[in-house]
Amino acid sequence: MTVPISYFLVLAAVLFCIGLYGVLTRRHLVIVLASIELMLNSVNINLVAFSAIGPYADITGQVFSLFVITVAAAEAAVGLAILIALYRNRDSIDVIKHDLLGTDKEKSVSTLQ
Amino acid sequence: MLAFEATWSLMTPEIVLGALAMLVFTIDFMTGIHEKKPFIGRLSIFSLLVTAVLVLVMNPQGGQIGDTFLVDPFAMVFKLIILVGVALVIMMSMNYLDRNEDIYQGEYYSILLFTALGAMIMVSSADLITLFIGLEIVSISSYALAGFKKHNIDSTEASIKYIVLGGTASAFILFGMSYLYGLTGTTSLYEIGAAMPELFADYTVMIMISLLFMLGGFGFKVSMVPFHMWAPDVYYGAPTPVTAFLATVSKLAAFGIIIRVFTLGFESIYAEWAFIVATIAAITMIVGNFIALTQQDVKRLMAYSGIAQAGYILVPIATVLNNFSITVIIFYSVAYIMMTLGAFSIITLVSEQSGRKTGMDTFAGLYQRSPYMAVAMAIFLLSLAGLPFTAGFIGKANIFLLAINGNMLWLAIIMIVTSIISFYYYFGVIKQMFMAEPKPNAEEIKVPGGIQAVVTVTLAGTVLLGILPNLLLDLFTGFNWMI
Amino acid sequence: MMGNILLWLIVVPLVGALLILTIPREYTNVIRSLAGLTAAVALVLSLVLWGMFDRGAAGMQFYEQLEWFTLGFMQVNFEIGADGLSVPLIALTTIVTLFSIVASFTIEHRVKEFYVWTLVLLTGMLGVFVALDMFLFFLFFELTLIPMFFLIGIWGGKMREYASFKFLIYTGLGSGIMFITFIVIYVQAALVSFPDPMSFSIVELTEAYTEGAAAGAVGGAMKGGMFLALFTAFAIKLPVFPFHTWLPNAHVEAPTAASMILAGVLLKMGGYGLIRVGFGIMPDQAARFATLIAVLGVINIIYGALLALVQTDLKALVAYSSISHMGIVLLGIASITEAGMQGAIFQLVSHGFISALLFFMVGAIYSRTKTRTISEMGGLSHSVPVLAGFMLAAAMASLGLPGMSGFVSELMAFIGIFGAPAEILPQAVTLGVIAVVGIIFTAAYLLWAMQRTTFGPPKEKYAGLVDAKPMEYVPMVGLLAFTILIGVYPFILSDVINTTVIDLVSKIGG
Amino acid sequence: MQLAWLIPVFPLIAFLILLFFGRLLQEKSAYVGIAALALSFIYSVLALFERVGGETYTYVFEWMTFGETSLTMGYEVTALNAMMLIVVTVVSLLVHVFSREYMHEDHRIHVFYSYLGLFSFSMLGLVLAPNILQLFIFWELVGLCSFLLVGFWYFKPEAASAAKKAFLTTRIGDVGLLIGLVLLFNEVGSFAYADIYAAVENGMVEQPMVTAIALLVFLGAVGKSAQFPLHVWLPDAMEGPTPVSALIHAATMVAAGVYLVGVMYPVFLASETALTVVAYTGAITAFFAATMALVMTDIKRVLAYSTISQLGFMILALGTAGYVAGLFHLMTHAFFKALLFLGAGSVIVAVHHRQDISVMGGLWSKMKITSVTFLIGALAIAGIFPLAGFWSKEEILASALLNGNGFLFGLALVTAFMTAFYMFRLFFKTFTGDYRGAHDDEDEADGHGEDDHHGEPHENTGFMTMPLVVLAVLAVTAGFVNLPFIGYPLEGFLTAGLNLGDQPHGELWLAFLSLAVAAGGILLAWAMYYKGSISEDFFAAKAPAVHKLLLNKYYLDELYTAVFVKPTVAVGRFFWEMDKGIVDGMVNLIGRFTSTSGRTFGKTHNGQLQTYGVVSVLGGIVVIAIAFVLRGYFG
Repeated sequence: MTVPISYFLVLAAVLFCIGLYGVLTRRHLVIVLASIELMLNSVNINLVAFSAIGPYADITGQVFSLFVITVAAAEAAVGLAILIALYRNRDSIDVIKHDLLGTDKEKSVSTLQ
Repeated sequence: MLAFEATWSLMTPEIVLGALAMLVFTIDFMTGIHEKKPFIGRLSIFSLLVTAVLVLVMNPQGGQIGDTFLVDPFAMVFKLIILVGVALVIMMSMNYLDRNEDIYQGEYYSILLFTALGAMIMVSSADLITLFIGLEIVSISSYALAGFKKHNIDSTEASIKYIVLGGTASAFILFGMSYLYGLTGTTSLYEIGAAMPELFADYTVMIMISLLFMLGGFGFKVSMVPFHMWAPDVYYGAPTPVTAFLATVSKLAAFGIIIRVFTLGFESIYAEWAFIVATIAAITMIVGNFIALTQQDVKRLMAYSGIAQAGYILVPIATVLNNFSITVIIFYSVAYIMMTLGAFSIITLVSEQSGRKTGMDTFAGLYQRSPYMAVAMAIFLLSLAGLPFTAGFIGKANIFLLAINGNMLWLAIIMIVTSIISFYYYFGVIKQMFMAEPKPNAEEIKVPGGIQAVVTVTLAGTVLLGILPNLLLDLFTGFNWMI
Repeated sequence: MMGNILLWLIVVPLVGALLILTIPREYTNVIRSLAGLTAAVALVLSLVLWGMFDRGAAGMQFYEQLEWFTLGFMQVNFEIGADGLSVPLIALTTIVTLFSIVASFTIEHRVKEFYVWTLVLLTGMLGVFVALDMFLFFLFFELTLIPMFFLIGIWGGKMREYASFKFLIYTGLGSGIMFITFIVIYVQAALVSFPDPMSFSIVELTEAYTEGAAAGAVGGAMKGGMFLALFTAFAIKLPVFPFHTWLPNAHVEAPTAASMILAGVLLKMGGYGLIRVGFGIMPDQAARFATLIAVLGVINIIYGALLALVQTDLKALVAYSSISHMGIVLLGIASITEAGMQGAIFQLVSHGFISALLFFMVGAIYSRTKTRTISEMGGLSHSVPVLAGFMLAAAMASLGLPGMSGFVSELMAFIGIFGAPAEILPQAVTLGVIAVVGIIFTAAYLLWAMQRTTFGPPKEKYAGLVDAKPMEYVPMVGLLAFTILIGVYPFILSDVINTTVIDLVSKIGG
Repeated sequence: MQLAWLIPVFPLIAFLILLFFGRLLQEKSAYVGIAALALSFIYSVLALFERVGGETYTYVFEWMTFGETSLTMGYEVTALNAMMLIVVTVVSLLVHVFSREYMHEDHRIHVFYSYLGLFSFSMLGLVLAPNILQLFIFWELVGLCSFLLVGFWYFKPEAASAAKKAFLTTRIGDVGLLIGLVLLFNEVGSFAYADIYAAVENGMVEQPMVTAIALLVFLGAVGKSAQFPLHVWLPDAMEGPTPVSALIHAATMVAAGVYLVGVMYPVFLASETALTVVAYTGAITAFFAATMALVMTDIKRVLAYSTISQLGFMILALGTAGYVAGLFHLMTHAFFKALLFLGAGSVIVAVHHRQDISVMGGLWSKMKITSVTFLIGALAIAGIFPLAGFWSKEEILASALLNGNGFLFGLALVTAFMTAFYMFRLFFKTFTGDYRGAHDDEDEADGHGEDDHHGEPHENTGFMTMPLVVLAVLAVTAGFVNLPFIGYPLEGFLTAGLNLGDQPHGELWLAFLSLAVAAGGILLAWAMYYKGSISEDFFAAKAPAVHKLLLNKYYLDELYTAVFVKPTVAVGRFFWEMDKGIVDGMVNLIGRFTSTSGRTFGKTHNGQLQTYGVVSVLGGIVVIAIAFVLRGYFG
């Protein structure tokens, strides 16, 4: 008995959402980056599932997922590098503290009228 | 479909650029990391120009490598835009880098070369995987570039914001792509496009989710509303030449793939998504221009302006998909890259000479301090605003023509009204330059050669295309953009 | 091509501006003379044009068409020409500009830029009046925004920034509406004529809409919408109530020379566009909306006059008087008679001279008294009799005293409105009567203003004021002379206009 | 007559010379003006002589074209305007001469003479006009001159405001005239008198229209000739220099309204209603103005109301088909009223620029020429045989009686009585009794020539007396041009070639009646102001309310201010507030809305990375939702 593809798809969707949730809510930057990895991996599940038991199963999906893994790794590497630079500058990797670039109240004054 | 039989010569420019980028990278390693390396900059520019020549020489006949790598006029023109754009970015960066000791010059140049390569691959790809790889080359390089001043708080913060949001966007694109692959069993855009009508009938929701996820992800790159949130902060925090790069090359390349994917893959269900794009275009124009009104910082202002400009470019896509609309988009892209790069090079110049500040008031009395730069900046801004005798005007006028011709009157009206609202902030900068008195301690501006060159080239382009648009339009009209 | 005088007209000011750019900013006198010379050359050219113009011929003269660019099936040309409608306005433009340049010889602040912008403005204005391609027309129309923005923004009064931005955005919005409408007009015609190519040529489109393919094919509702949009666009420029509020701000803040040009020429572009494009291309719609236009015209007359009556700032008063006077233009156009149309064009020209003169006088007085508040003036006839005299003459011209140009235009407009065909304008007589009553208000506010400024007991603080300087006589005498010339012998103007007007009005019948 | 165009040109040249070189000429300016007018006068006389034996001469040129229509300008010499030319040039010439002395202290005398020149030009142009449009043009120009001359002493606030009032009030009438002539043009297709006459006589103009046109044209006349209810400007216009009052506000310009009705007479004849309105307006004006003249104490104002009243007579005559009577009275009135005004001017100079008759008196012995000529003028206006006023007034009464009704006739008769009374009240108070002006110099200082308030009044020089004498002669003799005994020569001259119907002529008893009425008025005045047998305050004490009403000119000025001026200004203010608040307020509101919404959108950019993510994701969800709902993918 094969597991229906919809199980995988739902799993992937759930993982994707969990990852998204993590990105949007966690204050620790490393966890945020990890959450992105989670999202990317949910894509991998999709790809591999389709590749194995999808309506048009073929090898392309697995190849694709390899590319995704590679890219995810590269992204994580760059992300962590930046994170370190950030930490050196600010002594913190709390997401909330990094809000220096927002619209400054003083910077934006209405000039119409 | 054996890849070995493909005409690899089509890929010559990419291969050569890749090799040259490696070369630059290697030379950089060999010459020590902290030095000023103007020769590497020149070498990079040289590489880009060589590649551009190769594009011109090798690509006109067109062709494809196994459904994966396409060479057509669309790709060719976009590649030229990208190459010239990156070359201009490097040119304007050279003086900037000399003044910012914390940037490793060699890496900077080579990474820019790689982004150019990635962007070239992006616009040439007809396959989801190739496309994704090209996109990620550009993206990851951009993340690094945004944080290149690694001891600068703003720069690193911009970078981390960019990577987190950009990574998420990539995930969305991939998620969309995975559905597309799963439902068709292929990653070739041609095959997907062929299967689309039937597929849409069967799996409406999944196809639409896939489409919208991809639109959202690409939309992030072109900073269309509501996926524009990163742009102001990243534009503001990143080193100014990098901002210029993000605002031009990165954005236009993303437009390239939007057009490519949606034309090849989703053309048959155009009616299903055109109005979404139209809505997004409208919102983008409104939000971008409205927020820009209240900005007091030039880089943030340019960010919002860039958002609004993205909205303008979306209008033709929302109106009709054919050769004509692509002509309009590409003409506007050329105009856009000219005026935006010109403006950013002057912003770089001015902010560097005002202690790295980018407030609107740094432009006060620029006309007294450097008349040429002030006039040039004014023309770039007028062009961005879409006033006559500039390339921006012709570009916008073409978009109007298209929109009205395509029964998108409401979109045209929103576009023109928001354009006129944009007068307010563009002229706000002009007001600073011409009407305000310079600050007491403001020094005479010395214009470095690189910036002078960029400004002159882009100014010439902006004005020339404004007066004689047929130089390009006639050429473009003859193209059959997508094979 | 090289022989086309219209082309020279556009090019000359531009060349002048470029030449001035090459002169170092310290040589202010050289710059001034060069600017004056350029404008004088333009004036001479326009007078030559006036002389060469064939009065008897309908249609465009000095016609020139060069391909500019194509976009798909759309052809945009560089197409210029002049007829009886544009020739007087071209002359008006060069005259007013020359005088405003002379009037601004007193400016000491950033002289070079001032004249560069003025000459660019001149190019734009002349361009509007000679352009026969809608695209080109719009280009020049929009081009005039930029110099005027700077003229107000750099050399203006206290609220100059607000005023210049308001001018820019407000009239820019008008241009935007105009542009969209132009394209709609074009596209509608092009769709009908497809696959025959169609250009943006006003001449060609006029033909298409009046007797050609598009005449019957484009729907009435569509056409009505297009006309109203076009009307709105030009109404903002003219300006027509309720789109007039940018004007007082702009005028009050603008430097004298800019006010002269703004009132003298820029407003005329609205009237010109309305006649050339709105009326020219869609005469049937003009007839359909005649009542609306006439009513707005009457509102303009009365409303502008009533507001002028209660102004405390002399310049604002003159600004509102402009609004009032532009109502005459609308009234004349709405009558759709030869007399009315003639009156409208006369009013464009006449108000150009008169308002320029008025603004010059206000500026000259302001430069002495340092106030524009009416209540603070008084007794100027004693301290500056010559200026006061010219001020009075200008006021008389403005209130439509016979023997001056304003009267002729009002008379023509009234003949037109009272003689308007009943099927087009059923309420013509009522509207006409109300409008004529408006000229009582005009007399009232002007005379009241004169009473409070030039008349009255001499004031101590104005005792030492210097009367008119030689340089000031040039614009004063010049503008007044033109006003009187047209008022005394309007034939010189009507002769030029008439054939075109007959041609325009005859389209209603066919 | 071909040279008739020169008649207005001479004063124009004088005007231009004085405009450019006046400052150099100063007092010599007077001679320029006098010379120009003398030439005009000579040419007018020549023109008249030629016209008497000849035909109407017309010259026109193309002035303006529109469509197929041409408007023309030019000049023509008709019987009527040949007469008017004489009247205008004579009075103007004499006023020019008179002013030489009257104005010599004023350092702006050259300006004064240039204005006079301009006025003479305009008035003569008005008279010579061959079409009603040209008449209108000059009509407005004389209005301008009136404005300039009334406001000549611009530094006096009253003068400034009177000038404005004069211009504005007449402008109201002008608007009527303008509408009328535009309507007429649209009916007839021409402004030329000849075409208009022809069209009206052929019945080309429909009935209600012709009435409307006639009434509108008449409105112009009402304004210009200061008829009720637009008469309020004329008394105020007395703020101008006295020679100006004589020329413009007595003899010529104000008569232009009568002249207008005269030249448009065929149009009026075509409408019974219009004629009735004209007649009643004239009669009522004559009566009302006379009542006010009874109580005025300012010498010029008495004369001003008298002018209004006399103009009312003329209008009444015209309204009752007395075409010749009206125009005849116009001519005689021009002479004797100019005489009276100039006489008053002479008196005013003598009593150091004061105008209140209560400070005059006893001048008979001090200034003989002035007194005698003034008496002649007063007798003439009162209508005493055989002076000019007698002949013309008698004809007016005749036309009121024969073509009008008892009411009109009665009103005219009462007015004639009052005219005689107030004129002699004026005469007695000014010239008889004791000089009352010697003691209260300080109180009466009017800011003009304060230093020479001392000294007895004495006769003025020849520049001032000569015109008085000439005018006195004319006031005596002018009536003879239309003597009944020699077959009404003026009537024959004026009506030749025109189809105006029979002119009414009174019988002998009417002449005696009018003479008796005039004598009665004089007698009453004599009793009250010379003999003192009736107290001066007799009537004032009997009916104080009426007296007060008359003194305040029926409160018309106040009424107009309350009904027209104030509401207009209030509406203007309201509109201005509306303009700032609503019309412009909307504009600013949109601007503010734009920037506020921009700022609100901008608030989402708070720098928080995760906010950005949330906004983007939510936005994306909204986009998806919109897409799905709109396309109906869910159902």
